[in-house]
Amino acid sequence: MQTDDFDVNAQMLQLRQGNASIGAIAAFVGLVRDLNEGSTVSTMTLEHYAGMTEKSLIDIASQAQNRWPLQGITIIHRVGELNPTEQIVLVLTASAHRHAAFESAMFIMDYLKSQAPFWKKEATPEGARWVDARESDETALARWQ
Amino acid sequence: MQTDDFDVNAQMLQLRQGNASIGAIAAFVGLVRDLNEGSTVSTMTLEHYAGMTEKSLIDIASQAQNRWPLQGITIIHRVGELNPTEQIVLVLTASAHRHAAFESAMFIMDYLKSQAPFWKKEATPEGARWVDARESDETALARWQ
Amino acid sequence: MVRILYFASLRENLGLADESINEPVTTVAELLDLLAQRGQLWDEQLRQNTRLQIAVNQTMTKREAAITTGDEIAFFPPVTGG
Amino acid sequence: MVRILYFASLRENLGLADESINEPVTTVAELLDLLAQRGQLWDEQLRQNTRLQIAVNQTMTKREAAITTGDEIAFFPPVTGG
Repeated sequence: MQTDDFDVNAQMLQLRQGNASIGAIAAFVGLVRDLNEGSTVSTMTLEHYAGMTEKSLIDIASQAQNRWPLQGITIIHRVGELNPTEQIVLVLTASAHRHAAFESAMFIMDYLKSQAPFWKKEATPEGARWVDARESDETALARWQ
Repeated sequence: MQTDDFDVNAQMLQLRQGNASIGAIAAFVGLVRDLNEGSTVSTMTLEHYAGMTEKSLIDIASQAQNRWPLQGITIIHRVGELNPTEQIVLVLTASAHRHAAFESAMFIMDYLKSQAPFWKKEATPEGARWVDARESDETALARWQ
Repeated sequence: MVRILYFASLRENLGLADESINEPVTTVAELLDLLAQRGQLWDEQLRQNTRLQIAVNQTMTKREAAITTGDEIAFFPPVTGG
Repeated sequence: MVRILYFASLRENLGLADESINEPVTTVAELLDLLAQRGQLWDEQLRQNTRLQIAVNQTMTKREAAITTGDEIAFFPPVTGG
């Protein structure tokens, strides 16, 4: 968890650390959009549950480690106020082969979206509103179970 | 196609170019491993078919564009001699939502692996050898058809 | 004594981020009954809220969960990170 | 006249990267028959090679494909990029 932005390349280099048995890194970056459910978004504020959020992310990462042969995982999630086009979340997974890397990154994002305690509040011309959880995120989770 | 290395963060920024309707970027980086099929790999040489390779990548990208609502695609593939831990390939896909981004990146990699004219030659202690195409890459392709 | 945390829209609607209570409660459901006695707002936001998410000591759980003195109980709406 | 390109292990095994031939051929199969006449190495590497990949004018195709003067025909093993 951090308020600062992140550099994807630097995070990848840190994850690899010259480990020559890594053949594949899958990455996901989530970004603030300026339009959500029909309204213009001027800023987004991310709230989290200090303590529990970190534990959830560690738990999600260890579930991914148990399911796929991974050589490393990075999860960075920003909190606080963010503007459209800013980076919100970074997930990196490293493996010998690409399918393990891709699948574990999707798994982590699906779990993070529906299990990690983060809440988004958007400022729109109609006033501020909390982003509602999406049914589709629950559906996405179901396929891993 | 290029012999030079690439910076993932710079490529992402170029793909986004301040486009605030992008909510998700999926990325894949392929790396040279120092061990393949039981042998130590000291260097890898990537050969391509100048002209046709570019056309294949453009064709794969346009197939992905037709299948998913994407706001941008980047494909960079290096050729020439590379050492273990070096980056070989980068695929970036940008979309409003994460599933389109993830799936299109996987699709592009599966097609690239089995359709784009690239060949790898590995230098090992037992001598140089051409990397054999893997059955699993054909299987991976089949699920998109 | 248990500590209670409220997050996001619940925190805003109840006008409270956290509190500690001394009344003896043995399950989350009992705690919700107790809080609902504060009035309609509390009843609607918590006890009657079918989408209410509950964590006890930072682990997601259900209304049936047992609680004991010293526990940290958190109430929040469905999460929307990433 | 057609232009022929050989890549990767084929290029190395045949000791040739590209060539142009003037003999009239109307399909890839006919061209492979013609090249196989050069000897066992050529026959094995090309005509008898069940994994042979073929591109005509930079598009993947099969042995049945028609070819005409000015075409660029490429022969190569299964690809292994990425």
